[in-house]
This record gives sequence, structure tokens and C-alpha cells, in this order.
Amino acid sequence: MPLVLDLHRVLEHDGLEIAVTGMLIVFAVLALVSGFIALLPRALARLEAVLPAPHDAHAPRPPSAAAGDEVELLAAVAFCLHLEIERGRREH
Amino acid sequence: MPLVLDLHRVLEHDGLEIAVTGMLIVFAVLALVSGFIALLPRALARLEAVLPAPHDAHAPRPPSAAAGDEVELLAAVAFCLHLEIERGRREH
Amino acid sequence: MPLVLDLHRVLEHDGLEIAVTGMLIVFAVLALVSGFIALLPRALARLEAVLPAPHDAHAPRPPSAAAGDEVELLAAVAFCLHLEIERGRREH
Amino acid sequence: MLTDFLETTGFAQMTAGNAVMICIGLVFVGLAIVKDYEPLLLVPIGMGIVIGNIPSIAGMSSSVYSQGGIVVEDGRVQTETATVIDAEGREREVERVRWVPGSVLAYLYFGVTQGIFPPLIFLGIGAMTDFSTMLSNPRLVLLGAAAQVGIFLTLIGALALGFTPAEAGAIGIIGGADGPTAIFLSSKLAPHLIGAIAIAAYSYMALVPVIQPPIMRLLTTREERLIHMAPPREVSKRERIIFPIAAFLICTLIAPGAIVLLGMLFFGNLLKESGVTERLARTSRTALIDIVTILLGLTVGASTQAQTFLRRESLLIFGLGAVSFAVATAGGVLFAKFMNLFLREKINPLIGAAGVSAVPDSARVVQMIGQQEDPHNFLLMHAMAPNVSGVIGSAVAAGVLWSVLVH
Amino acid sequence: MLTDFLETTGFAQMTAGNAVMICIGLVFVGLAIVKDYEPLLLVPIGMGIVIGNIPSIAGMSSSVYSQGGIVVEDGRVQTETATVIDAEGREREVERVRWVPGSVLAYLYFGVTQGIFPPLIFLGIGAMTDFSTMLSNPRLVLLGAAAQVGIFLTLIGALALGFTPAEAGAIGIIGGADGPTAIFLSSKLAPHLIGAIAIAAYSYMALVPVIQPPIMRLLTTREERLIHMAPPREVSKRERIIFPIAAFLICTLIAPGAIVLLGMLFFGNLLKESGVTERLARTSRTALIDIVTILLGLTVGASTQAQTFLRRESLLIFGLGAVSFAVATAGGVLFAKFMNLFLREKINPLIGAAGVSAVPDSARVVQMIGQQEDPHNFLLMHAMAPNVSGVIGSAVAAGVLWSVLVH
Amino acid sequence: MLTDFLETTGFAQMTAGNAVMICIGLVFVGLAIVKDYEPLLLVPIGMGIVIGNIPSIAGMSSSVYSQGGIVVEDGRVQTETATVIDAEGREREVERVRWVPGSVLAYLYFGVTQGIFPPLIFLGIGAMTDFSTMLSNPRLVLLGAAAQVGIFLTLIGALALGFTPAEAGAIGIIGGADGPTAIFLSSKLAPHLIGAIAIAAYSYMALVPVIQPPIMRLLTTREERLIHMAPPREVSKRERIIFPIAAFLICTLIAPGAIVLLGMLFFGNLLKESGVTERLARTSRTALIDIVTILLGLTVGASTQAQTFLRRESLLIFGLGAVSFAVATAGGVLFAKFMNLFLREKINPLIGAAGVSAVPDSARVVQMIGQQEDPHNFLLMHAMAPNVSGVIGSAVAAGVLWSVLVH
Ligand code: NA
Ligand code: NA
Ligand code: NA
Repeated sequence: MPLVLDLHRVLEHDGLEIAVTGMLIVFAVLALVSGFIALLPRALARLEAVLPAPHDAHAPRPPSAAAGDEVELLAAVAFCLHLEIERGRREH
Repeated sequence: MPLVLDLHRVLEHDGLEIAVTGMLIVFAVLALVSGFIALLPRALARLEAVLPAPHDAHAPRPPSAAAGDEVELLAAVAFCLHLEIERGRREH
Repeated sequence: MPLVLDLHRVLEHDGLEIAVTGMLIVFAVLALVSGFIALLPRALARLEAVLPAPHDAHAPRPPSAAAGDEVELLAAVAFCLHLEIERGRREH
Repeated sequence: MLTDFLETTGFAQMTAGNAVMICIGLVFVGLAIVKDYEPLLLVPIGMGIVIGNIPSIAGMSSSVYSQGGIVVEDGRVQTETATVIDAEGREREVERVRWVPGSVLAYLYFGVTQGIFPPLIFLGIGAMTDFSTMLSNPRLVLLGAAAQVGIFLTLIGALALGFTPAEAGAIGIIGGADGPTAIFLSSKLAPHLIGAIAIAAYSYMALVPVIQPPIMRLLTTREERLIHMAPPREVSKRERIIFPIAAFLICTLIAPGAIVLLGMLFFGNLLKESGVTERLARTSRTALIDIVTILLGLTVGASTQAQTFLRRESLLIFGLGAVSFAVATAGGVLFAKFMNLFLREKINPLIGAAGVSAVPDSARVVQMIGQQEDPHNFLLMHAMAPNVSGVIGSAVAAGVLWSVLVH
Repeated sequence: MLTDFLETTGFAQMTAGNAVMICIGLVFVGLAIVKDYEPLLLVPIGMGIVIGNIPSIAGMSSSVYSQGGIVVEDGRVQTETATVIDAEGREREVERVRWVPGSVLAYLYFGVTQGIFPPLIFLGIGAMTDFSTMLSNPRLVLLGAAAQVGIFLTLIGALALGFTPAEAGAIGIIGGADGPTAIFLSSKLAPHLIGAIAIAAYSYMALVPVIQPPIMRLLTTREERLIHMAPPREVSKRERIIFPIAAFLICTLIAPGAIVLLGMLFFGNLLKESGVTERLARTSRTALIDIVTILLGLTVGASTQAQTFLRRESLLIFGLGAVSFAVATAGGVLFAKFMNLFLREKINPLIGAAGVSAVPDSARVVQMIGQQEDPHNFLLMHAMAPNVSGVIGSAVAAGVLWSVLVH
Repeated sequence: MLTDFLETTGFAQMTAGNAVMICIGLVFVGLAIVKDYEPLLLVPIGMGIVIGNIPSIAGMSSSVYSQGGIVVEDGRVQTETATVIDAEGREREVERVRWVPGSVLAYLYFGVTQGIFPPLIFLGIGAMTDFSTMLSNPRLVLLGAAAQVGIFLTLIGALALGFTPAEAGAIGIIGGADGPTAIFLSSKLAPHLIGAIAIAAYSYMALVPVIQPPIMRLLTTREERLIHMAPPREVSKRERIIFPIAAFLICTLIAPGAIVLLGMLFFGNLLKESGVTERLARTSRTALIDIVTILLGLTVGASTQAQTFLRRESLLIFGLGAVSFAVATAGGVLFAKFMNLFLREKINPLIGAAGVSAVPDSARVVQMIGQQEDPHNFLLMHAMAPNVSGVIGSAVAAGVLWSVLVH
């Protein structure tokens, strides 16, 4: 059986369209990733002013000193959960 | 939907009974474990006379000074268990 | 129930035949293995004249220097594949 | 085509609930990294929550719930004829059952839903646990029993809030402060709540340094917190070898529901203590437990899709879980004070709080609170005794609940 | 009996095709050992090919295709009555489904056909990959996108040669130069081609030092190959922690088909970078990835039984794969030259060739070609950026193809 | 409730048989720890026996025999309608097959009943075995063949005692002195006897230092036991690489039933010897083999529930196993004496006893007996040759029996 390149089949099965779409999406995704990591150091530098440097896991830490933080976080999580459930109820 | 604590449901599904039975069994099991490990060094010390020691660098130490305490606690737990079993039998 | 050795059952189920065949095959296989490993050093010594010693994975290697080898190997593989497929086609 | 594709993207299908859950996942990862709270579990669970809440495409779901299976229509198993190649390489027609494959995460999640992962984690925990302190001070074992009161009071609370008995049992076990036990029991009693119960259990285990200290301070006087305890005696190799086998027999002859969990725990410990199976013990507490922890954490996290997770029950379970932890802590501390009424050598009641398990975090909390009163008071080793007996206690409680509540 | 037995031996049943395949397997093992080409995959695959081509006996097949399963006759699931011993040790009659067990290799091969192994390998790869170079030079990420053109042109070629769209997509992914991605996608789109596609992908990945250099030299001038690049800046720990999560969200919100592969890749990387889960990262990149690699390589190799493998399609797939690799290499190099039209700090276009992935072999090839022109030009580190972004790129491409081509 | 519960406890359901079995389990653990007899297997098996003989509760069995599966009634697969949440988070009614989940131990035991664990253990054994001594002294290979006579004589004995041919084959393989081979073959020929056969095989392997010495002394003269053998020559890397592939081809082309066992054994050895796959070899001989050994030992032990195990057949199997070991030892020793009739360089006939396999215990026994006569006679290295060839020999014998005896 000879090697036949049937280009009609390509068009019939949207081959070109798939290829172009695919390349576009791959480029779009990696361009976004590229943009994100380009901006990340600047964004972190700005945050630096607001928040402290990340905790070093090896440094000694007073376990309960920052207890307030977690309670706030938990409260925030609970509040989000609550809002979401309320919203879901209103929709039904 | 408001938070309603329906205590009737608890009784209806034997909630109290399950809770009391459960706690009793947990206590009974751990009391037995406690008793076993309290008696183990003494039992091993007696066996020592009969059997040779395993190839072990650590010499066995004399049993805990406060061993008497556990026996008292064990007795208390056993008494509670006994009461509960009697109660269960009377109900049937 | 007493221990009864029923030798008739052995013959009935070809027990002897299976045992003899089995031992023969085990011996045949291991004799072949034995022969192979007896001949291997001599065969390798003859090959030594033709081929170089095995490549040491840790030594630096010029990646494209020996590129010809692989192309030949690939060509050989492709050729075998081709022949085989042709053969298959002829048979159908 | 591009527009068709764009409609399948996550952006298009994302719900507010998914976004909320992704934020919760990020908080988990953040707490683990910044606060070092149970990072070995919160990082996998947090990332799992993120992964599970990216909307996937119909027909190619990556959800843990896309289990696949045999196709049934009109009450009848569907079959099909397929062409396969047999051992001799000949094409052959075969009839077979019609079957839909599952997603990768669903295959991995099978280890959670069937309760396979928790015992394997217990094997590794057994192979890394040193029961010596507990063996040298047997009366502290009872503190691990007392702290299980949180389990049973929560069960009552959950019944009162309208959960079924089986659900209530599974929720109660959050108070056992033991992730694998909680997952194992909920896989048996209330599979639809595994996600919420596991997340609650691990969250509160991570938050032990936040939840326990106020309760411990509230229920003890300064004098009690200052109590020093005698150093534990040395335990012979023989005792350490006999203990896992004997404890297994005692526990499971009374509560056979705990056979698998405690069998694996004590088997792991026997591998560690026997002195002749060190290589098996080492693999159990490294490669094996790590692999299972990764798969369990990730899939439990991924099971919290907003659509199944953001419900009223989850909020109630979180509330009950908090109560459960608080009650368990109080139970341990108060029982230690009760024991002190009878004992000549007093126990520092702080170590009762370690009876909740949450190994080894709650023992560390005890150490910390003790040192805040007296920097020379080293309670960590003493707290390990109720800590490990609390693991046994909650496994026994799970065994009892399983046998009482399974229909 | 002896003659009966001899008729069941491999010698009696061996076909010429089997012999050819066994020779190919030996060539794979030889290339791996002598040339050090991807030995971690070629040795298992090669030995798998040998194992899979020993003819086995009807009724006791060891083939990966002897899957076992429920027995169906006349469109009806067959049942049987069996005597079992119940929990109390009493014999009891039960009705059950009639069922044929599978072969050992078929059970292991399940991890391939269901796409379970590739994500687990990605977990390990994530836990060993350092994305720092890429983070320090974000524009190089685009080279990893450009090299995926090989995938899509090959898809067109495969369609033109008569393959179905799903098959064409699976064949195209060979150009992604990523074994796990290729196996994952073909398990979803064209399970009957897994063997050929996997073997082609790994063969060409092994042959990267043979295929790429001529193309790279053809498409670049000496001046271009001499371009030196500035050393990458240092990347903060925070960036390295945030990256895997953010990249996961960006990629999978657009291409949800990549959730499992990229979820595992970035999860593994998070375990590595978080600083608090080092033991999980270590197990992922040692025991876990090794075990999965052994099982995947062996069973993929064993799936190439001559009867299913020596067909015209396999030859076409190998041809298309070669084209795919060449096009991908050219795509990366040419796109780098295109970017240079706009950039002040020029890129050495050789590193575009590393965008095909084939981590880390293609980056090493870049280093070698660069040093042939100028022994003081160290391109390896720069080439790692397109190299790892090429992994992401082909996973995204796989996600897109899956969602577009699955019926 | 408490009384109800107490009726479900192990104490209430325990039979005398269970108690006997638990004692046997404790003896196994004790022998392993005190005598150091095959501890890597006897500790898991012993603990497994203990675990398997705690009576569990109906409906929540932890037995390896609680396999779960599809529900069949009146010859028809039962279906049900269930509410599930689909990928988009909407509740949906689906029809599905009714299905009972298995116990955790039953899921793990699947690796035994389907013969999956033994080949994986062989992979690890291959990655830790050094075939050099055998390669340097090829004639010793035949001793590994001679010792397999125990297998076939036991088969005849088992037939004579009333076992079916398939059962007799599985029982005979105990004489192969190779746990994985015995489990693999019995999973294929007589799944209901796996427990008894595995326990017998491992028991006698542990008891090699007790069983073999008297037979060896009986069949040899003092002069024979004093024979010194020339030190083995050094074997080249090339030979060690070629051997596993060539031996695999020779063995499985003749006995295809051994494909999986020997494929894995020689694959593991190739990983070790190739020099380029060291990390895969290391994982095979550490994490992988350890995990599989733990799961295999534990579940095989747990399969010996008194109700299925304490039967007349088990006793017969143990008796036949002892005969089998004795005959195998005698076969190896006598064949060595027979070979000496023809050889100029005499073999010390003691090393024939190592042909039974039981690697490396029987080789150590040879060393010990040799040194009792002459402290300067080091036979260990020479005994390793028949020792490893005995592994190959019994795998070949298993392959032959499988193909001859499977209906
Ligand atoms: Na607990
Ligand atoms: Na790629
Ligand atoms: Na043997």
C-alpha cells in the first residue's frame, strides 16, 4: 500500500482549525504564565511593605503568639461558607 | 434554617445509651491495657528465673513504685462496668 | 481417617509421567543455561577482537561522534519491520 | 472551534462556590507553610482542594466522583461485542460487559472510600511510635480513654441536630483527633461525608495549638500547672516486643471493629521493636506512609468540590468538630484532676489534654503551656503517654461505633 | 506427555514477528547500556518487549492483553453458585458472577490503560524539577510553546495519512517529547495505539542527541550560536512557592483537560518548594517514581507483541514521530530567531530546540552544540527554561486535544 | 446495648481453633525474634495469623475472604438506582450494579490470589542477587536442577494421598523451597490451599537449619565433607549483563509458564547489572520488595482462619512439605556425589543441599556443616551457585506444572 497524503481528509476533519486553535491556546496559556512570573517579583516587592517575610520553618516560633491570625482566618472561612450557603438557598 | 437541638431525637436513637456504652468500653479496654502493662514487668521478672534473658543490652528494671494506684483505678472502672452490665440485663 | 497411600491414583492421573517429564525439562533447561554460561566467556573473547569494550557510563562521551551507529540501527529496525509487514501481506 | 473550546474552559464553568473552595485550599497551604501546622497533611489537602474545584469538562471529568463502572440500562447490565487479539495473535470476537472507565483521581480515591489508606498509614505510624513512656507509666493510659468523651458527646450533639445515627457516629469521631481513624469510620458509616469529616479532623488537628491552650488554662490552677512529674523508668526490650501483640489481643477481642486499624498499628510497632525486621519498619515509616499520605491527602482534598461540599451539613460538621475538640481536651484535663484525688504521686493535669491524640502536636502544646509557668518543667515525654493511648482509645471508639451503628 | 508439553513451548509457537520484536528489545537495552540513552526507560521497555514476545500458552497467557473479566454469553452476564466460608467459618452457598482472572502483567498494565501511571510520574518529576531558571527569565517560556507546533503539524499529517482524528491527536503528541503525556493522551484517545506511540515517543527522546543537532545547525548561523546570555537572577523562595499554584490555576482554567497531569506536576513541585514537606517530595522523586517507572516501562514494552505491533500503522507512527520531533525542534529554534527581531538582549536560538521537552536531554544537546562553537558558552542553565516550559506546553496541548477530539 | 455489644466481642465468638491458631502465630513471631529464622517473613505471617483469628462481626468482617462483589440473586445481577452528583455538580439519578464492598484485608489479599505479589518480590530478589559465583562455575547449576526432585516426588505422594492433580502440583512446589513460587503456583492451581501451602513453605524455609543438617551428614562421608573447592574466577561486567537476558530466553522459550516469575527475576537482575539503572534496582530491592513482603506476609497469615485452615488437608500438606524438603536435600547431595564420579575437580557434595533454594539460609547451613569438619573450609560462596540456580529450577518446575495441570 503506497503512502498517500490525502489533504482533503485534513479539511474534512477540521484538521487545520484544530491545529491553529491548539497552537493559539498553548501560546495563550504560556504567555499568561510568562506574564505572571514576570510580574510576580514586583507584586511581591509591593506586598513586602504590607506583610512580613515568609516564616522560616527552621526558626523557633512561639506557637500561640500569633493565635489571633488563625481565628480570624477560620472566622473568614466560616463566613464565606455561610454566605455561599445563604446564596445557594436564595437561588432555589 | 435555624439551629434546633432536638433532644428527643437523641433518646429516640439511643444516643445516650450508645455514648455511655461507648465510653465504658473505651475505658474498659484501656484499663485492661493499663493493667497489663503494669503487671508485665513483674511477670517478666518471674519468668526470668525460669527462662534466659533475650540478647538485650537493657537490663529489666523493677516495676513502677506507684503500681498500687492503678489497681485502685482499675477496681473503680471495673465497678462501673459491672453496674452498667447489671442495668443492661435488668432492662432486657 | 487413616493415611492411605493409593498408588493406583498416581498412575491414573499420569503422576509418574508428569514427574519424569517435569524433571527432564528442569534438567534440560538448567543444562542449557549451564552450557550457555560455560561458553559465554569464550564467545565474548572472540567478539572482543571485533567490537570495543562496553561503554563506561561515567566517562565523558561525545554525543554525536557515534551518531552513525544509531542511524544504522534504526535503519535496520525499520527494514526488519518493513520485511515483516510485507511478509504478513503476502500471506493474506 | 475556538469559541466552542472556550466554552469548555474553567473560566466559563467556574462557580462562586468553586472560587470560595479554591481560596480555602490556598489558606490550607498557606497555614501549612507559614505556621508549620501539620504541613504533611495540609499541603496535600490544600492542593487537592484547588485541583478538585477546577471545573472539568463533561465526558472527561477528572473528579474523584467519576468512578466509572458497568453500564446498566432498564435494570439490565449492558454487553457488547468487541474484537480482541488473543494469546496466539489472532483476532477474535468476544462478548463482554459494557464499561465506562473512571478518572485517575477516582481510582486513587478508591483507597479512601474503601478504607484502605487509613490502616496503611497506621502501619507507618506504628513503625515510628515509641510506646516506652506509656509502658513506664501505665496509669496515664486512662487519660487517653477520658479524652474520647468528646467523641460521644459530639455524637449526641449531631443526633440532636438531625443527623442520622450513622452520620452522627462518623461526625463524633472528629473528636478522636485522628485523621486516619476518622476517614476509616466515615468510609464505613457515612461515605457521603468523608470529605467534610476528614477536612474538619485535619483542620482542628492543625489548630490544636490554637484550640487547646485556653481550655487548658481555664480548667487548671497555677499550682496544678507547676506540678513536676518523676522521669519515666527505662523499659526493657522484652516489654516493648510483647506490648503490641498483647495490646492488640486485648483491644480487638473486646472491640473487633478495631481489628484492621489496631492490627496495622501494632503490626507496625512490632516490626519496629522486634529488632529483626528493621528494614520492613523503615520502609513502613518512610516510603509506604509517604506514598499513602500523598494519595490520601490529595484525593480527600479533591473530594471537596463546591457542589458536594458547600452545604449546610459541612458547616454543622465544622461546628460540631470544634465542640468535639474542646470537650475532648476538657475531658482529658478534668479526668487527670479526678485521678489526682486518688493518687499519691500527682499527675500534672495539663497532660490530660494530650489524650485527644493529634500526635505529637497536642503533646507539644502541653510542653509549651507547662514551660510558660515554669521553664524547667519538661512535660513532653509524660504527655506522649496519653497522646499515644489516645490513638488506641479513638480506634477502639471507632470500632465500637462501627459495630453499634452499622445497620 | 513430553511431546504434548513440547508443543506448548515457545520454540514451537514462536513467529518470525516475535523474533524481530525480541531483537528490537535487545537493541533498546543495548542502546541504553552502551550509549546511556534514557536508560531508566529503555531498559524496562526493552526487557518488556522481550518478555511480551515470548509466546505464552493458551489458557495461561501472561500477556498484558489477558485482562480477565466477567463472563458474558448470549448478551447475558453468567452467574454461578459457589461454596464459601463466611465470617463465622460456616460453609455457605452463594450466587456470584462468573469471572475469569487476568494475567499479572494485565493487572499492572491497568495503570497504563487507565492513565494512572503518567500523572504519578509527573508527581515525581515535579518534585525533582527546579523552575528557578524559568522564573528568572519569563520570556523563554514562549519557546516551550513554539516547539509544540510539532504536535499540531503531525496531527495534520496523520489525518492526511488516513488516521482518525482521535488517533491523529494521539500520534501528534509524540512531538511533545514527553513520554507520560503521550501515554496519558493515547490512553484516552486511542488505547489500541498506546504501545506504538509510547515506544515511538521514548525512542525519539532517547535519540534526541542524534535527531536535533543537524536541524539546529541548519537553521542557525555561526554568529547566532555564539550568542552568550546573561546569567539568570536569583529567585526568591516565595516566588518558587507561589509559582506552582498560580501556574496550575492559569493552565487548567483554560485547558481543564490538563488538570490531572499538571495538577500532579505542580503538586510535586509544591511539595519540593514548600520547605515543610521535604519527606513527601523525597519519596515522590525516589521510591514512588521509580516503582511507577518500572511498572510502566515493563508493561508498555510487553504490550508490543508482534501480533498487535508489527502492523503498517506502527511504521507510519514511527515515521510521523520522526517528522514531529524535527518540526518541533525547528519550531523552537525559528521562534527564538523571530523573538530576537524584537528583543534588545538577544536569545541564543539554539535554546529554542530545548522547547521540545525531552528533559533534560535536549537541554544537554543545546549545551553541547553551543560549546562546539565556543567552549566558554554555558547554555545548559538557559536551555532548562524552555525545556521545562515545554513540559507544561505539551501537557496543555494534550488537554486541548483531549477535549476537542474525544467524541 | 452493652450486653448486645458484648455478644459481638471476640471473647464471645472465639473458638478453640482460633485460640490454637493465635498460639501458632505467636510461635512464628517468637521463632523469628529469638532464633532469627526468616524474620522478614515469619513476623508478618505470625502477626497475620493472630489478626486473622480474632473473630470479627457479621456484616463488618475484616477477613481476607470478605471479598465483596456484585450482588447476584436468582441468577441475575442486581441493579439499583442511586442519586449521584455529576461533573457539573447537579444531582442526577443513575442506574448501577448493586455491589458489596470488600474488607481492607480482602483488597490487599487480591495481590496474593491473583499472583501479583510473587513476581514483584522476584523483581526485588533479582535486583539483590549476584549470579557471579554461578557464572564462574556453570556445572554447579545442575545441582539446582537435581534438588527439584523433591517437587515431583511430593506430587506423586500427594496424588497417592487423594489430592487432585492440580492440588498435588501446588503441594509439590513446597519442595521448591521458594515462597513466592509456591504462592504463585498455588494461586493458579489450587487457590483454596494458598494459605496452607504458603505457611508450610515458609515454615520449612525457616526450619532449614533444623531439617537439612542430619540428612546432609547421613548421606556424606567425612572425606567428602572435607573437600575444598577452588575459588571462583572473576566474572566480567559483560557476562553479568548478558546472563539475565539469555537465561530468560532459554528458560521461558522452553517453559513459558515461568514467563512472569523469571521475567521479573531476570529483569530485576538486569536493572542491577546494567550499570545505568542503579536507582531502579535500589528501589526494587528496598521500598518495593519491602512493601510487597509486608502485604503478602500479613495477608497470607490472615488467610489461616481456623475455620478454613484447621482441616485434615493442612496437616497432610505439612507432612508432605517436610518429606518434600528432605527429598530435595537428599536429591541435591546425591546428585553432587553422582557428578563427582565423572569430574576430576571434585565438588563438595554438601553444596548440593543448597540446590533446594531457601536463599540464602541453605547456603549458610552448608557453610556451617563444612566448617564443623574443617574450620578453614569456606563453602558459602560455592553454595550460592546451586542456591540461586535452585530458584530458577523451581520457577521452571512451577511453569511446567502450571501448563501440564491447568485444565
Ligand atoms: Na484520640
Ligand atoms: Na513538550
Ligand atoms: Na528451588
